[in-house]
Amino acid sequence: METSIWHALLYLVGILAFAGLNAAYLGYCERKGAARIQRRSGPTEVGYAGLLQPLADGIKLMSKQLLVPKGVDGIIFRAAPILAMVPAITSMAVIPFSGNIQARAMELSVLLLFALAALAMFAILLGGWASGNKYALISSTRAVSQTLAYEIPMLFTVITVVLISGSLNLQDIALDQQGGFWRWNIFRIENGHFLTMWISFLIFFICTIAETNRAPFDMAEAESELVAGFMTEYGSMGFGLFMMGEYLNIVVAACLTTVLFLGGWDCPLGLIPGVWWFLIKIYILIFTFIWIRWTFPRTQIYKLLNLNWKILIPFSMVNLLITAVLIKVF
Amino acid sequence: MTVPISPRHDETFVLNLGPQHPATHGVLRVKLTMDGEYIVKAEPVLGYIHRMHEKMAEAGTFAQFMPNTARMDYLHALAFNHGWALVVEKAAGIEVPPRAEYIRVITVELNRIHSHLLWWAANLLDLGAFTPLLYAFDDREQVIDLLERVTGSRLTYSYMRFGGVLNDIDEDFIAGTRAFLVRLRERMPVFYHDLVTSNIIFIKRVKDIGIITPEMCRRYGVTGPVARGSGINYDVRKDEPYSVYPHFDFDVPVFHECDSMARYMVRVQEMEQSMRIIEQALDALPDGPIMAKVPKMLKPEAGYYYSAVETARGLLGHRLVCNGDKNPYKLKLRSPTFSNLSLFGEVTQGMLLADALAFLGSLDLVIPEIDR
Amino acid sequence: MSAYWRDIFYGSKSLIKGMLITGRQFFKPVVTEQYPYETPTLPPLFRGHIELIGNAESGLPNCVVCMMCQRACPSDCISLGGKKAEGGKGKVLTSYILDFTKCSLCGSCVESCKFDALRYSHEYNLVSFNKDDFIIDLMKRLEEQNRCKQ
Amino acid sequence: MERYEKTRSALSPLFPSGHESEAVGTEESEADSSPQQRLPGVVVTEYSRTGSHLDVVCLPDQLMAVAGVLEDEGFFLESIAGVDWLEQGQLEIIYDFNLLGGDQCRVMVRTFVDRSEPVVPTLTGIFPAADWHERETFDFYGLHFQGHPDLTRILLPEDADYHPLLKDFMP
Repeated sequence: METSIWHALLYLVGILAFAGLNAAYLGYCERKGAARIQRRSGPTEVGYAGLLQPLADGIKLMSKQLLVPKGVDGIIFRAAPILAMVPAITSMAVIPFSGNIQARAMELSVLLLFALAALAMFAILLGGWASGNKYALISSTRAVSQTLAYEIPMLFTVITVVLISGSLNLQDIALDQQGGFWRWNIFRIENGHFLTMWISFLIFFICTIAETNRAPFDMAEAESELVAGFMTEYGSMGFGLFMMGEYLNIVVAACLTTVLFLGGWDCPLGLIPGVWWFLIKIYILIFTFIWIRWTFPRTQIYKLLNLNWKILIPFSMVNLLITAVLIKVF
Repeated sequence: MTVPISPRHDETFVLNLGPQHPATHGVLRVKLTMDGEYIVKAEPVLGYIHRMHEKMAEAGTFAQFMPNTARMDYLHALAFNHGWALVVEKAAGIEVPPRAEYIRVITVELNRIHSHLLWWAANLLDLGAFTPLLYAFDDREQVIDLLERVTGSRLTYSYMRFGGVLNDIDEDFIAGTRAFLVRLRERMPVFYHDLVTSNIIFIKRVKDIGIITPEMCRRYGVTGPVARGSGINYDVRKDEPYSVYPHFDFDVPVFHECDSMARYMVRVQEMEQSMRIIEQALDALPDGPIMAKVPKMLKPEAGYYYSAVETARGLLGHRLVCNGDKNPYKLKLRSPTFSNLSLFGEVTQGMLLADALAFLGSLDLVIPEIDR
Repeated sequence: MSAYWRDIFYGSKSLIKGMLITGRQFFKPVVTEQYPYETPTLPPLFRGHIELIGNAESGLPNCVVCMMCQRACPSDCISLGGKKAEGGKGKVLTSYILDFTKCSLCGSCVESCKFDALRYSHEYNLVSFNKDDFIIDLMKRLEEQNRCKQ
Repeated sequence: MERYEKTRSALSPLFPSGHESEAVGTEESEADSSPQQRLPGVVVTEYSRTGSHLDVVCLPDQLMAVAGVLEDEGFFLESIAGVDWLEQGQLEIIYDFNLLGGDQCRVMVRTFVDRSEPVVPTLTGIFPAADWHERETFDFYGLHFQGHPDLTRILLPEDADYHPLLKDFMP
């Protein structure tokens, strides 16, 4: 793919717009979705059905003062919320939205994505550390131990996908799954991969919830224990950026799940593929995120690590083994 | 699950939980000495909403204290009303007409369901689940509407009077209550048991958390659902019957696991027993007056009086000392959660912060009642 | 080991069950009341702050200034004034001030009234920036009600 | 044998002077409005009227012994209440004991101290429940519980210098 300055600018604007829109409106969707699940109506006042609510929230957050508590490291404190946004937006550069919509096709895009995902945890660590608040400190240590633990099964399941496709390039992985849902990694009939891949998908999905710090694994936020965790001391747009970063991480996680397991932009029946299929799939996944969040109680940090070390890691390792055997046998 | 730890005191830090904290449901402060996420020492600090109700009781007449009683335990206000009415009736020797006593029991039990529903909701909120809260509030709203219809207010009822109750109940209320019981029985298995009780995350959070042994209950004077979750079969309604409770056939749920799950199960099953009591009371509701003939100004004989009632949180005792005057000479309120909370420090030693808060939720605290 | 598999099996089942319940609720209508657009219907016994009852014919308050309500009040929020009735016996009410900031809506005053002079209003929109707005002159309120009736 | 009979016979060795065996209804001191002070002893009271089965009056020194007997009998401490008898210049402390299930027996233990020297032994060593109740009584009456591990304010602010439930306290 040829890279010109116009191409780069176009994608820069496009990705920023996509990211901004998602960050703003996923908050709205979350509130509406939660409200419907709880038989309420959610935001209704600003605009038709409350559609301008994110705008109002944004104006409110931006017009407030960013309070920097006394005695904290001001630079790190201010940098942390920005750092929460950057990896998520950067990740979007390598995500193939369709066969020809991708900012930058890279050979090792899977690796890059996981490197950036680990960086998102870094923002929480810095924010919690720099706040000079005990709740925030506990929260950031929780976030680190959680993310580190969940990288392992996540990478194990990704390796199964990489084994099947034989590539670390997201574009290739998606192209490999074109032609109907029976070719998607999760249901892949070829070589009998569907036997193990749905388990891989489940493990991967659970890990993405944990990686993005979403309920029921929102140990870092845990509002009934740690007040607001690493965000306790943040107000105004500092808080806003953390929230937006959280939603962007969800979008990236959903994109990644779609590419790795759900055939990317492929139509389920193998008819007309296109970017709309990609969007439909990621929003169904995002809805599931919201749905899960508003159904379950929160786990507890040690139960969470137990789940990881006792269930997810053994299962993902066995899964990897079986997948490798299947590839070898057939 | 408590993990034995040997804290290094140079590495502990103090964490102030409250007085404003989402998990304390009011203004309780707990001073925690922490070693990482483990609690080394927990000291509850009380008194942030202390209003000296006992002095107010001494300052006014017996009847003038009635509105105060509802403001201590705002979730089971009618039981506090009932307790105060009973002790004064005992002191003054007032006979309450049976219809009034039945109405008292019906409203108190409805209020108990309301209190347990709200506890259920708040406990789930402590565990991080928000949706069950609103499902429970949906049901709770029905109870409040029913009680508002008969008492005239929604939370702090001041409904009882010495010798009876303020208003009579009508056919609409009876029909509404029966409809509510049907509705709650329908929703119970789905919204309470399927969604929460059998949920694996919930079970893992509450099972074997916050073990209170029966011996500990006795030493600390723990009563109510907390004691019954520790295998102590003690319910004032059964063991020291007051009002018309002996007329009804109901069970006292007792669980022997001593953990948060046991306390949860006790409360959920108590709601069912309360529904049984209400049904029987509605079926057997006698006719007659709702107020006894009571002198305008009560002047009970000098003496010591004690009366206990079972609120949603445990034994509420009124120790009343009269000197023959129109004011109580001394009133001591023995509130259940004051004693129930006193074991918090001992139980939470070596617990994780998250578990300690789940345990705090399972104690069902109402702070104004602790602080009085 | 069997507990391990049982946990996984029943655990997943309970999670799916929970999600189906909330999923079903997603498509059901809302149960909340959209407050400013819908207002609640208050039950007849609703205890708002008190107000005076006017005589059906004259519109004057039924109160005979016996002071029972003032004495019954636990928080001293009622103060009323009266003067000797012209000509006849008894007293006429001249002022009835309710200090609603201290009132706990217990209803002792209404109960103590033997002359059918007090009742609960059905007012619940009680918001103000000014504390003085809650020191309510019930005589004025009754006059306004009389004016509205005419 | 009724539970309260059993408890009474367990308690009576503590009061050897012979005042303990008064029958029901002979509480001649109930009528006047003085502190219902009798000589130390155990009295059976009418449960339906007063709400307790036994009324034990003891000297502050006997308190530990009485509590020890009740602990052995399986009682728990329900509440501690202070009463200020201003005219007589005395403070009274009422301990309510109860049984957790099984039989029904409520025991009221009372003791009197001088208002000028309000010192009683603590029961925290026997009943941990006494800890907070005694702190509360100290808070409200200034009663000093000797041997209490942490006798500080519990409900009132820690810098308060008054004891509001004393009858001569004016806010």
